[in-house]
Amino acid sequence: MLELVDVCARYNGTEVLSGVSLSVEPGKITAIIGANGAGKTTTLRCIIGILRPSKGKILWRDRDLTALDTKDIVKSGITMVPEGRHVFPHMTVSENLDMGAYLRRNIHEIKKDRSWVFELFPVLKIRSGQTAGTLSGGEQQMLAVGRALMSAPDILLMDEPSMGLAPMLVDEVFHVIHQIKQTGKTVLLVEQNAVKALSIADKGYVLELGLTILSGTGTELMNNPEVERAYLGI
Amino acid sequence: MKGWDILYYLVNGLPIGAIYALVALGYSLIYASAGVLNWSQGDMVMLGAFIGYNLHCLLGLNFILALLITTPAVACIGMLVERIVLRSLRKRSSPPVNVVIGTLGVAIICRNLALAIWGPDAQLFRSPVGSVPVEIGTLRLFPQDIFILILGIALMILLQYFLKYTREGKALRAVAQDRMAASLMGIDVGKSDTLAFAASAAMGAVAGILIAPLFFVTFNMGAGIGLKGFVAAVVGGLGNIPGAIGGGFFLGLIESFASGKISSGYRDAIAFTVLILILWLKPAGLFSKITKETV
Amino acid sequence: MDHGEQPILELRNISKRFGGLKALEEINISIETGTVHGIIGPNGAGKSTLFNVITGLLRPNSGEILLKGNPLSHIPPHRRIPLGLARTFQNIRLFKNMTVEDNVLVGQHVHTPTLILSIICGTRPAIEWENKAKESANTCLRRVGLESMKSQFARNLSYGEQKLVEFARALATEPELILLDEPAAGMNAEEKAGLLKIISKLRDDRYTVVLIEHDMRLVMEICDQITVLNHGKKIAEGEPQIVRNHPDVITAYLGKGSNAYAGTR
Amino acid sequence: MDRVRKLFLLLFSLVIGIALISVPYSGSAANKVLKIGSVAPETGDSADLGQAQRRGIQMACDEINEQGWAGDWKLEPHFEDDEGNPTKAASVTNKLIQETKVPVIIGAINSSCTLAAMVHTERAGIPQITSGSTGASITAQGNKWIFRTAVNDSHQAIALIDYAINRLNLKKVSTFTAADDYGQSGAVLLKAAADKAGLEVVVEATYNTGDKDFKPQLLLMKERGTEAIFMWGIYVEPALIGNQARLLGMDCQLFAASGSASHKLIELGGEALQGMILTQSFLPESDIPRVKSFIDNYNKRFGEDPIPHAAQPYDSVYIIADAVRRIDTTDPVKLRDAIANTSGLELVTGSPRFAANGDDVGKRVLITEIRGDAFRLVEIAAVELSD
Amino acid sequence: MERYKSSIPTCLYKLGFIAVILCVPYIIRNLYYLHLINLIGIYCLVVIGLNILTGYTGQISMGQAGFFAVGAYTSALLMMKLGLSFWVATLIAAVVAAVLGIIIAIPALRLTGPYLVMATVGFGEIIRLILVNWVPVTRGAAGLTAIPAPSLFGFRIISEKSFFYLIYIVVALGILIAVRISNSKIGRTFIAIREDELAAKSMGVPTNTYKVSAFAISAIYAGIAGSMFGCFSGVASPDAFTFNDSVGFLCMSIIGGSRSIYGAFIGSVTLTFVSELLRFMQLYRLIIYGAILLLTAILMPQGLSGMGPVFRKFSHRWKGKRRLHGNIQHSQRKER
Repeated sequence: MLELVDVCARYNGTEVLSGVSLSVEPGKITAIIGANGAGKTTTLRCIIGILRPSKGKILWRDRDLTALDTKDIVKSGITMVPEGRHVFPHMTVSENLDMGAYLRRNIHEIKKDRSWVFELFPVLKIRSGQTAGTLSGGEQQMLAVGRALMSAPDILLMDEPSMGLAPMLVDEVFHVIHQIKQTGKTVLLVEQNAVKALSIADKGYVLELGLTILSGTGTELMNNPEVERAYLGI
Repeated sequence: MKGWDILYYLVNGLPIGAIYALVALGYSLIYASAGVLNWSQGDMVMLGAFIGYNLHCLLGLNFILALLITTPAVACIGMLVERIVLRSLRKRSSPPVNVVIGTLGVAIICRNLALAIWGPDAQLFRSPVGSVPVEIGTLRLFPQDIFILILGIALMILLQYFLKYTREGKALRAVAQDRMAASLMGIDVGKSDTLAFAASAAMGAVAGILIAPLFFVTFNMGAGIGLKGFVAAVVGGLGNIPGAIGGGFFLGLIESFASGKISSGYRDAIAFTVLILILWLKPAGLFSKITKETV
Repeated sequence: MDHGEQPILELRNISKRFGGLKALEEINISIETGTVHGIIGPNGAGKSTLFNVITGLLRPNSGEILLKGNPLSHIPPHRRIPLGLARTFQNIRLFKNMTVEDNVLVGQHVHTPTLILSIICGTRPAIEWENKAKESANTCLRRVGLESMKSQFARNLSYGEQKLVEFARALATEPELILLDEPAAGMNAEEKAGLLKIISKLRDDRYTVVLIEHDMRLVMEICDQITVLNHGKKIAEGEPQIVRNHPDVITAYLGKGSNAYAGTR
Repeated sequence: MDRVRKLFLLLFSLVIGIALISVPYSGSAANKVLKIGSVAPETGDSADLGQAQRRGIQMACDEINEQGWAGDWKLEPHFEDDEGNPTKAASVTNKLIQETKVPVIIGAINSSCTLAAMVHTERAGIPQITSGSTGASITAQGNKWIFRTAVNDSHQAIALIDYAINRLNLKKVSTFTAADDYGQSGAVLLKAAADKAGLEVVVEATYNTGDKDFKPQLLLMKERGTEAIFMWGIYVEPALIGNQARLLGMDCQLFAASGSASHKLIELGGEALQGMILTQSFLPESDIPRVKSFIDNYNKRFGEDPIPHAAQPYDSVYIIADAVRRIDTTDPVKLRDAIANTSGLELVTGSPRFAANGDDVGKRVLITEIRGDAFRLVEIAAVELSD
Repeated sequence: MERYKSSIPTCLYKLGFIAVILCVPYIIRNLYYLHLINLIGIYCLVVIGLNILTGYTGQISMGQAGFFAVGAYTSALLMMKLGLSFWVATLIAAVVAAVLGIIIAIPALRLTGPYLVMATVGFGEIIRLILVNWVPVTRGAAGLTAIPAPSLFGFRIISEKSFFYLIYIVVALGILIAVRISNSKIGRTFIAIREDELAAKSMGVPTNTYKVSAFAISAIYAGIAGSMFGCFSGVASPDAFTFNDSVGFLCMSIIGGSRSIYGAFIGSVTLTFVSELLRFMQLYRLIIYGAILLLTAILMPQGLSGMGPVFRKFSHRWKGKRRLHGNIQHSQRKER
């Protein structure tokens, strides 16, 4: 459904991606793991159009995304939960969710999705009148995910959802990702926390220095010593 | 008289404060969305006043109708400024000070175009609400002042409503808070800049029409009020909407007290001194929290 | 006080909070002179915060920092440089519109007097000092192998080269202790090898290096001691071999194994 | 290499600059042409005054040329804009002298600009007539090249104060003057005249040009029981002050000097200014034929009534033309002497006569009152016009 | 400049340049142009100071006319009231301006961007309002008149020609000193602060001291220029030191290229001549002027002095040497 073919990208003059290829299948969780600086986030930025790849193709339902603007990419059904949450700090929780549904017009559908999001994250319902800046880190992460879901995406790109969260919250986040998948959504997950990510992923890719070096199902990769090597430099 | 005194200066500072607030909102809105200073904001006030004058006084149009035509017309000019000036500057990733110079160029063009079209004389814009003062105790309130306050505050509420409850308004706020995240929501950030310029110009235009009966209409009226609006916006904390409103009223009140209580000649000097001192204590404006740069 | 070799840097019970978030909690680290000390940990572990606390850009909520036995707490950041403390930044903070040489010359700032009158009159002392500064700047550039690039604008260099310029700039402050924040990030294999060489040469010259790094291979290869942080706490410390096999470290990096969802798949 | 390039660039820009400005000036070659330079703020904050001066001069020149009033001499006005900035005023004065080669200059309006221009006219030895600046320092410098056809403010101040005491029996008054050269000199003169006549000045307030809110100052005046307000400034602010005073429920007598005397004042001020007393040097509703024809022509041509800043330059052109007519040369030195000896001319603002310091002591001082939408003559002030 | 090994052609360039400068009053006989050239020299000094402050140190000032005014009034008053000589008065004026520069720099230390702009605008206005309202000393709006001419060894500098030499000797000195400062450690530190204040601090730079010094230096330049301006025009009034003048200085700085000392000269030449050349347009002059400002800001982000490399690139292209410099071209889209 989403396919990256040999994508290269430069950032500040340095080649950060030097050939990333991967494919995401519908209804599955695909994880991209790898040590810091491997190019995971950059890959997502390329897909969503914040960064323009210098080479390669990004195919989404047989359409090349590389020349499109972010807003058009979002329109075509891709959403990203950015690293570091990036909620709108001075907007209330429910306004943040509304922003997620910015491109949608069908009020009825939006309402339905909103109650679904509240079901998924009961805490957001409690906090719905609070401004997002006053939420805790975990709650903000929930909000960021909820906001992304409000755009009714076909595929959800998640960038380091567990970063900076307490271990207990990390579990919760992964639980939610799993739930999202169960509603039939496709998820492309970028994680540092390899074990966690692979434990819920159907398929995983390991990035090192801007290259996809390994791929396989979650369990396959989890048992692959190469993964540990890529992380710990053994 | 003494007790009334304070109250009097208070009442007197409010209408002009409302005008400053409207202009300051323009600066703040643009700064929030596009992150630049639009130095032609004051001349949008002037254009608003002149177009309103043309429609209301020369063509004899109803005041409300004139207001309703003028506002979108000036908003279009604001949009044009964004499209022509800001976009070109963005494309070349110019330093922010170039935006100041560029919009200053726009201001000079507007001002002198107005001079060429309408001449150098002050033009009379009769108040639509008459000039019979309302007396409360020893206080005398002037209908135009009340009108300014009411319409000004109404406009501020309208703006709040626009920002809070409309789709485009919320998008504008989102862009102001987090440009990247906003684009991830599918918001066209460029369009939002245009909107911010249009809304700012529109508010300037309303301010222009509102003060026209008090100030008369002159081609260079924009310079002074533009500067005051800028000051108000900065003191309130640029990009901060409630801050701009607060800053506007604050400046209006300081001026009222300074000229009545200390010295009318030094009024602006006093206002500026107070404001510089405030900035010294609160470098990001009166109404904003200090955020420290981190590594 | 032990009378053996005094540690060049000692952190005692350093804590730093941002609002409710505990970025650093009771950190104790002691760094020996002439060693390469690695600080590792997953993202958000508090590593850069630690550097900011050491250099004085952030004030710790509690705890003490001793440089060569002297407390640093009340010394403003720019005064810590003459004491022999230098750093690089995670997201390169070069003076982009200056030449490479000028960048490094700014590093020389505290070691050259500002002879205003002499500069204005163009007299000998100013010229001599300038030449001297340039000479030592060139030495620093030579150390990182960028002497040939000295008249280029910093912004025109590749990412890896910029990292090296930052390194050279830190060296130009004539430090005893150098804090490197992710020096290898964005470098290709070749550049990393060069970096390794530079660092080990520094160790040979009795410099002390503290580095934050994500490239484990590099860390394991060069560091004498490693401190691992996670969630603001020190979870392990010791020689690379020990750290590498420390179970907490592996968990911190790869995440905790949890099979909660395995069954549902 | 870099330095060489920069030096080159420098040289290059200099050469280009010189080349550009050295475009030869094509002056008209006809004999008997009298060029008159005009320096006035045609843009900027006092553009209204500057443009009025332009109109006055243009009209006078056209009339004189049409009627052959100056014999064979054809008048050729050259207008330069000083933007109300003394630095620009100096530049354009220089330009008029050096490039346009005018033998006489009318201008400027802001005293600061006139003073800056005078430095250059004096240096070049060119007579200069200012028809707009009233600052005392202009004619107090012993500069023999400067003449002033602007009304003498001191006479106006005395006339106003006298009127307030003798006709209206006022005791407590306030001054409210602009913080510009015109207003500041007015404030001093008013205070001096009031002190001399024994009138108590309870508030001496000032405002900056461009101010719109005068209520704080007015309130203070009200508190101190002022019976009259003497204003000194251009018409915009007095109109606002009058209005705001009425709105505050003050029914004190308003006074102003000729600087405010414009039909715009009546238009902007409306009801509030009825009964306001102003001194003027000419009256639009005058019966004097010279004045009447000027006003009619001006009105026909520009669609509005002239303000003093149009009438005084208009007269100045006549003074110059008269001088040239007498000496039949444009030699600046002779021209200066001829202007100094002007006498017997009956012009719009009076019959000009120049004192040794250059002040015109032949001006009329008319005391007028706003009644309806016009100024009405109340009396001709009996101020002693001394040389 | 000393470190620069002068080759013979460069020497010739320099000598030739000096010779041309010295001859200017004899080439340009029209005093109007000479007057403009003198004005340019004075503006140039102010803009050099502004460039050090804005271009080098990165602190935008829209109140430079304030320092300019302080210089003009201080020296004029000292000369008129105390009978001091021009040279002493100028020195004191420079000191007074510097002190004011330091005073405004203190609140400005904590301010950046628009906040700094506001503070400097406020400073300029405060100065102007004091000049207007402090009548006993400044003589109010009409200003000071008959400011005495400077004299040197009994020779009174009063004609445009003699002023030309006075002004351009000072300008040459000013440029020389500014170039030396900018090429020295101090200049380097200024740029470092502009580029990244935090990094500079981390290199041991006492950034506050340097920021204050930049204000003081720019104030000294403006003060000296103001002192000469007062004598040169013979009058000093608040009308010559308005916000518009401050903005004008900033425009000169930006258009000439604020990051170059020579840019100050280019900027003052360009804007002065442009506004004079447009005089024939009468009323439409300022419209065109505004358009020129607008276009320059858009088309030349680095000002005229930044156009050098562009010209070179073009000439390279014409020569067929399409040698693109390393990494100039990488575009980073939408970097937050």
